[in-house]
Amino acid sequence: MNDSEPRVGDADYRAICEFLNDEAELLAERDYPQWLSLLAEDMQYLVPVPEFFEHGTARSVGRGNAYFDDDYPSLKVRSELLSDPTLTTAENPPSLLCYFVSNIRPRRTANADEFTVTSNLLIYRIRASEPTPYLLAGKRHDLLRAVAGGYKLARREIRILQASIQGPNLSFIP
Amino acid sequence: MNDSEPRVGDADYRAICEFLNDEAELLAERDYPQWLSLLAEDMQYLVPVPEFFEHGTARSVGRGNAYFDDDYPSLKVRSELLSDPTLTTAENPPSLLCYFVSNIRPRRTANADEFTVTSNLLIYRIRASEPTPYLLAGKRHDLLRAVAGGYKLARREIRILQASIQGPNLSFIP
Amino acid sequence: MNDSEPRVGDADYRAICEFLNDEAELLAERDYPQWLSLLAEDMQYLVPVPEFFEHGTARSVGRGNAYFDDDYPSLKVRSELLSDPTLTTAENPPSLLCYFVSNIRPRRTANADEFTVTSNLLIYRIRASEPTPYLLAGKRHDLLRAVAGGYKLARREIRILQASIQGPNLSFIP
Amino acid sequence: MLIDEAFQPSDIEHLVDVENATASRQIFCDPGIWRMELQRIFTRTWLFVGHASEIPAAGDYVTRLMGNDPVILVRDAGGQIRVLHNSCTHRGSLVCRGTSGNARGFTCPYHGWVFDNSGAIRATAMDDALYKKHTDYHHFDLKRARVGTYGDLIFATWNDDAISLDDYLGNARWYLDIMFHRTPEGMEVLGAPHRWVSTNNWKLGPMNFGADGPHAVKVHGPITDATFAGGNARQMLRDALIESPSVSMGNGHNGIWTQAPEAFPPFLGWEPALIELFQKTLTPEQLQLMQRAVASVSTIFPNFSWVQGPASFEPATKMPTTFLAIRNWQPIAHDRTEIWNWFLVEKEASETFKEEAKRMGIRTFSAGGTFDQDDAEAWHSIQRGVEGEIGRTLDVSFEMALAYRDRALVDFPGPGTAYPSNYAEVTEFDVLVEWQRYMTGKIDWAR
Amino acid sequence: MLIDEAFQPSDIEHLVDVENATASRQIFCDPGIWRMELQRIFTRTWLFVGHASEIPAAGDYVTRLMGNDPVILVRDAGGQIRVLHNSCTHRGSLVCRGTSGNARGFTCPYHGWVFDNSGAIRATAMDDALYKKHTDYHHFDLKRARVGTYGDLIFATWNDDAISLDDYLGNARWYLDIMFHRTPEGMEVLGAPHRWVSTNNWKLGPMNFGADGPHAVKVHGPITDATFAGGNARQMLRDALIESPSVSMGNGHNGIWTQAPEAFPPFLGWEPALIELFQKTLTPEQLQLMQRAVASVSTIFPNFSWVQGPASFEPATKMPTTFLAIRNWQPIAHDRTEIWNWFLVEKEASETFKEEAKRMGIRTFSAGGTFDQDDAEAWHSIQRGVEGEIGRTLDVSFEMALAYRDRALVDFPGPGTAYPSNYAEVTEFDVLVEWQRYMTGKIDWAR
Amino acid sequence: MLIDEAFQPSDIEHLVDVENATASRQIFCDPGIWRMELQRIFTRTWLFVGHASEIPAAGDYVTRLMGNDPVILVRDAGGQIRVLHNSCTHRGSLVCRGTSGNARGFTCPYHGWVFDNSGAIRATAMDDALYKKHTDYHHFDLKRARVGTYGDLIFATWNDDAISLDDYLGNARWYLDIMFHRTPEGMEVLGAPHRWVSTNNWKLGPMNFGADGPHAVKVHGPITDATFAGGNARQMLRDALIESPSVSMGNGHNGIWTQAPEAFPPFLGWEPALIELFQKTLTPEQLQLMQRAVASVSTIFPNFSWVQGPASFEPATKMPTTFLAIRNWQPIAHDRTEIWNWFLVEKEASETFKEEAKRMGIRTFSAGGTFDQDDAEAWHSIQRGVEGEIGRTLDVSFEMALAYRDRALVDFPGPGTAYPSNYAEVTEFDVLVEWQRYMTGKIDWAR
Ligand code: FES
Ligand code: FES
Ligand code: FES
Ligand SMILES: [Fe+3]
Ligand SMILES: [Fe+3]
Ligand SMILES: [Fe+3]
Repeated sequence: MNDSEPRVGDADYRAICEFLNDEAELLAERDYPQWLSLLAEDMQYLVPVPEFFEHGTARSVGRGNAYFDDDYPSLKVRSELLSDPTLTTAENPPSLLCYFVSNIRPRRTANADEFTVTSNLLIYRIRASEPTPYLLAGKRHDLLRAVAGGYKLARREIRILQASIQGPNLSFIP
Repeated sequence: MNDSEPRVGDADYRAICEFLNDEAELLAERDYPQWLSLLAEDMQYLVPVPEFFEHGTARSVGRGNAYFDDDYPSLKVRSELLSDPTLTTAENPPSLLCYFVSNIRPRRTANADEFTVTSNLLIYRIRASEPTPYLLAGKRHDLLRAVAGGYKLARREIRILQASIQGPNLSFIP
Repeated sequence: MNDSEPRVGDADYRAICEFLNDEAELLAERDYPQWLSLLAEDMQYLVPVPEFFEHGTARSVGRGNAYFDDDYPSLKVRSELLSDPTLTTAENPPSLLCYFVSNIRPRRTANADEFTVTSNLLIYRIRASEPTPYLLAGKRHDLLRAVAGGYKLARREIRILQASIQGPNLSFIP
Repeated sequence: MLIDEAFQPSDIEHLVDVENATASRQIFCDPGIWRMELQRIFTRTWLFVGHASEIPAAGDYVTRLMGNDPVILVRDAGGQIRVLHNSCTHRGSLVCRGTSGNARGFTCPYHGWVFDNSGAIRATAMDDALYKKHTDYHHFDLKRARVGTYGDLIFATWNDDAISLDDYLGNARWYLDIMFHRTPEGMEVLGAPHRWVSTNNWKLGPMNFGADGPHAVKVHGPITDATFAGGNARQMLRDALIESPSVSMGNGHNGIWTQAPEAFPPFLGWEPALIELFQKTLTPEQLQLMQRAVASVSTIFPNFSWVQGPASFEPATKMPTTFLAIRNWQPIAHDRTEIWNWFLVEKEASETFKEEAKRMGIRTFSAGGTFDQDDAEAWHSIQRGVEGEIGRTLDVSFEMALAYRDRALVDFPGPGTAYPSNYAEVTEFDVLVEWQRYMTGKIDWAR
Repeated sequence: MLIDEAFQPSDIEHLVDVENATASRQIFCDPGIWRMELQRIFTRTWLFVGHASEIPAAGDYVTRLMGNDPVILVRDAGGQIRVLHNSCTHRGSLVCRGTSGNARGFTCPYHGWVFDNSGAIRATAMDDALYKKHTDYHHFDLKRARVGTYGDLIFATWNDDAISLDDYLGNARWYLDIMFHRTPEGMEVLGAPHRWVSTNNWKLGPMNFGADGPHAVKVHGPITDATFAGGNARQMLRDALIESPSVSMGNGHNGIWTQAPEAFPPFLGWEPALIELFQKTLTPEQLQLMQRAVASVSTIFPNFSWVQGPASFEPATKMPTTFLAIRNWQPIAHDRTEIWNWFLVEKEASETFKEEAKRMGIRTFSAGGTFDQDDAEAWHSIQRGVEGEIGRTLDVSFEMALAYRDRALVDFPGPGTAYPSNYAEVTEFDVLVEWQRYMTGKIDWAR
Repeated sequence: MLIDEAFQPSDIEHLVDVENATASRQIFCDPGIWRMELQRIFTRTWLFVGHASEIPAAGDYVTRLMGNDPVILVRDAGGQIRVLHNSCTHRGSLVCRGTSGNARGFTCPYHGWVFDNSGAIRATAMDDALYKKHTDYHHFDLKRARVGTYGDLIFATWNDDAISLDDYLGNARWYLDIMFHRTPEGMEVLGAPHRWVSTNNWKLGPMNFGADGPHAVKVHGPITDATFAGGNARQMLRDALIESPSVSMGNGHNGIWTQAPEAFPPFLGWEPALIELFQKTLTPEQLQLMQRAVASVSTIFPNFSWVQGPASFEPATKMPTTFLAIRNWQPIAHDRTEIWNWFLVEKEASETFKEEAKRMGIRTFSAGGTFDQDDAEAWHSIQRGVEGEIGRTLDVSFEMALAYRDRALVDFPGPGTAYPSNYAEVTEFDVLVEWQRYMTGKIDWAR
């Protein structure tokens, strides 16, 4: 929760909403080169594995885990593979994706150039060989950095809810 | 439909959207004490049971029914139980929740302090003991009351679509 | 993608968002006569059939296909039938619908009166005789025309993701 | 191949070990046993289908399930209550797809055959004379189930050989009268039934309501603490459960009557005018059992149950109001049960009382109820716990019954056999003992 | 254990009562019967797999289903039409996962074995010589189904003993010629098939298209009123259906030809240039049947059907255009059917006509079509109505056939046996009579 | 009716044709065979359940599956590792619903029975004395599986007749030592297991990891090119796979050790301090096999596998780091497999190395991993390719084994039988040969 942090001005409010919607469109349409251009070079990208604890007492195994733990170079490798259907078995034909972004909540940070933004993400995915959709839901915690003419995405953590992914793969960038 | 009522000003438009997104975050994160602080003391909270009628002719059984029919005190009892996983069997471990809020439509009312707001809600829920998500969809009809520094939620009706809940329980506040 | 086109002003931004939310409400509540009043008379309405191609090489069969290919007169026929539950077998009792609209992205066009708007649509539907929901997801590409007091919807294309509709019918207007 | 033919009574017999008070977990896990239950129990015994107050006027109907068959419960033009198979005799379509309504008849959506609200065929798609020439025209009437009523409780069966509903209910009638006939006008439903799907074998519900005292402390202790004034509600509940009678009413009907501690006032949770009516309507023995009962929970075999109790969500400031929930446990799959749950209230109750009774029911025994929400998770946990290959080779235990089954109460006011504790497990197990009798063909009219 | 072994012909025989024109509802409810149908019907008879215009050039392919087996319909490098099992002979992977395309061959996604577009093995993962030493290398070719074409309609079968496609279609060819060979160049598909999943047993579709006159009035009356000019379209439809011929073409192929009332012009819904071509191409008898047919609906056994008719969504101002839809009813589960639906048009038609014919098809016979949307709900209602334990002990009725089956038309212009009404139920029932013959092994080449 | 009784060994025997190195596709398609596997294999053999580093302290537990039975892997108060059936002995409820934790015991959610963390019953819902009178109180202890450990690898079995874990692993221990005992302190898990559901029969995983050389070039060629510096990585991979040994370790345990080309440095992907420890800890023969192994992939029968290899996502600038993934292939349905996947690292590794090893694991072998994402689609394609009525009458081929099975290496450093190529298919097929032995009762202690 970042409720104690000040709300952003109207211009940033709208611009951040539009940034996230535009960004989601790039992911959904697999325009990965364009999407990479929105990332800061020090990008951190994390999708933790949910764990369930009884009685309110947590004990994680090992050092925790993540379904994705990427940085700019590894996202670049993924993007290159996912951009060309001949380079993966999973995405040949490419699966179809819809990224539903809602509950966008931008906040100022101590650093005037940086905004934290939480939002909800529901991905609806159809693979060529499977008629029923796979739904992935998560809560996104983003760090946006204001740059000339817009923002860069500097950090993203997607707290998905499903501990056991009910499908064969996540061959896309959530 | 409240289309004949006047639209709200830009400041209220944004503030109401943010209020609902912040409020959804509190529910999703189970911060029930904080959520209660957003409620008016005369809060009414209703989730009617859908019925299906043939030929456009309605005949309800008895006096209608609801899956939830709560007020402030009963929401407080629910909140206390749901806040502590040792107090319910259903939420130990706690299920994970994502509240997707969209289609927010605020309207002025005859009372300058009060706004009606309709919105859509999709709840995606994962229980510890069940890997597949439960999806609850509904149309919310809220009454918001402007107070110093924000709003209070004074009435909420969620018109869910599913007549037979396809899951074992609704051990959360939708 | 219409990213090179200029963004709309704040007033249009809000008004277009509200237009689409109000419009979705009319569809969800089956207020088809009112919904028709939002359409331009030259309305084109298209829901293409997705196809999957290997190796990035497309070869469509015939001239492509669509699950809906309507114009104003045919939408009027559909609306009349769907407005009265005694006129269809499928909607007697009427199914319940929730239209989740998000990712609204309006853009100016070369024509000052016209806006292109992309948005995401998730329809959640419950039929009287089937307890589990049907989810239809698509990416909408709309053309809005500014008129006195608002907009008219002049063209809509919904790029749904599911090639094989996993349900018995689409007896509504997506 | 009917499932029936795949199993022999000898396969089923050993699944319930009456002597040792255990049962095989297979009975919760096996889709074949579930199909057999539908055939051997649900098509042969009496099933609850609704309450007369749901269909007050001629033509009023509601749609229901009998096992996995859809039916229409309707009051016909002559006022007679009918239970009609919701399946056109032409090609089988549902003839009604709504949840409730009022109609003079039902027109099939496929070819438009018309049936009146008594189920009689009124028109086919074409010249009916063509049919009449070749067939007995009224073999096209909707199939009608045999209807039985006990007061306003409506039951039906497909079995013409079944004993009468009165005989079937037997001793249970004395208890049903406490629940449903305690005022001159009786009860009314407060709204359409809640429905939700618990992810467990259907028998867990009837057993739990048969009734399971000990789970209440573990599962419902915290909500009891939160909604009863005073600091030791959970402990008081435990004491009461341990000391209160459970009753085997016969024919598989079982339940408990949890008696309040001394400190509690009698008739807790009712308004004075109702209490007066109770006292005029019930017998002294019935009043004796009822007046201090803070929980009445029972199952009418196979899948009808009730639960009643007082509740308040502002315990410090507001006296409790008694709700009454009745329900069907519909066996929709071997591991899925659709619960149909109605709230009832005395017809003579005040408007305020009725509204509050409904709210208390909704907030406790419902998909979102503070009691049911936890039971369903426990049942889910059983289903997940027993359905493995090792799990299903094991038993479930009712062995507390070994300590109690010889300790029947001699001075109990009601009929049937009563045991001295809600913890006795005798009555819960009795549901499975009856189950075994149906499944192995030991009930002569239900073979 | 093959399902086949669990059932005996004697278990199946009585499920269709030919004499009394009824059938057991079990045939719609039982997963075991569904598996048996896949084995006894779908692996043994001719199945429609596509239209030649879908694969005009060498290398063009589309992916299809034959029963529950995935296949590739492809025009090979030499121009020959092939139907290849879409399953690598190494470990079984699909070798093609697209819906359509053009390829010289198919490379398996798992180990990269390469098959050319005739299905012949071209390369394995390693030195093929190692295989050649130990095995017959060409036993690695993709399994090929036997292909038969009737004009541009492509059928395939896995059964080498099956009679020729020509013999299999038999009398139906005369009717197929009206539908698909009425102009010199024949028909073309207008786009990739629609696919949607109706929640009912697959046989309801072929029966309905076999064809069911009476449902049209009930189910499609309102849309008929809305899209035909004049105030009494529904009544006119009813009259026409009652008076129009239904045809049993033999081998389980059945249909109806609904004749327009006098007031209608002949060849309603076609452009003049096409009508001229019809008149040049068809025989006078064929023209006689076709020219006033406002609905032509038929099933080629087991799961291929067509429907044709004129439509306009601006009836007051715009003349109707005739659409033609053809479809497969794919049996994906005992209670789920995937409908594959193509729109066709005369190759010689104008561009305007083609586009309008496509739109009229989409708006009527499709998942979102104003006709199909209602049929699917009716079929869903049948499945829900019949699958209970009581429901499945009952029958479905075709007893109108008792009034009609001895009334064959003597002066009907086409081959096969025609009956005087679309309401006769004879031809619908004939689909099940043929079904019984396959299922009980009465067809010698399909045992 | 136990599934066991429906099949006879003679039904199963022919499903694997040992002589011709083929197997029937039925083994991937049939729900009855899947149930039989659960009974004949998963309740009778040793199953991997976790790693000691997941439960370092007394009371630490994780929840796991053994076949389709839920279990708790827990270190009890005395430090002993226990595997407890996660099902209350009263009515069967899960007694623990978390994924991991620390607890002195487990309290059942339904009636509150308490078990300590050794599984012993500590309290029931009421006066335990009542039970003690009638029953052996400790027959209420949670059912305990027999536990075996090999180093920190924890296995369990329900079979008291099973041979010891040491004998069961047999030759595989020499290889397991290379993977898990190559430093004095051994390995630790880096986090909770990933879980995801691939839509294919579970055996495809163990076969692939048994191990399938040729698929790597086709499926993983592009990611290999992208993450290995130099322009011809895919070709180098192919050459290495063709020339590298595959090992049949006995008892169904099989794998490959892919040797890097000459140009590669030894011990690629480890930090120097670790390499030193390897050299001190392993034998020269083990080091000989390990030091140039760029891929080590193996299956311990039936459903435990490992994969190890060096990876870098900035190949031009960053040296690769070796990850090690171990996994269970959980047979959750005949056509669905839940993969449980852990990443391990040497306890002595630097913090930097550990973090990087984890990231390399996540980015390669996981639901979103650049290797696994493609395998899962290939396996899905197999399931879709084989499950039709025609598909399941065909075979899957391991016929490359015919060319290799007589070419065992004579100078191989490790125990068991090694073959000269990762393309040999001998070891993959050996998984099915062992499967056949269990399924037909040929293993005397597992009948
Ligand atoms: S199915 Fe009811 S009229 Fe035909
Ligand atoms: S499965 Fe096709 S190449 Fe191996
Ligand atoms: S089921 Fe565990 S205590 Fe009863
Ligand atoms: Fe309870
Ligand atoms: Fe129709
Ligand atoms: Fe692989």
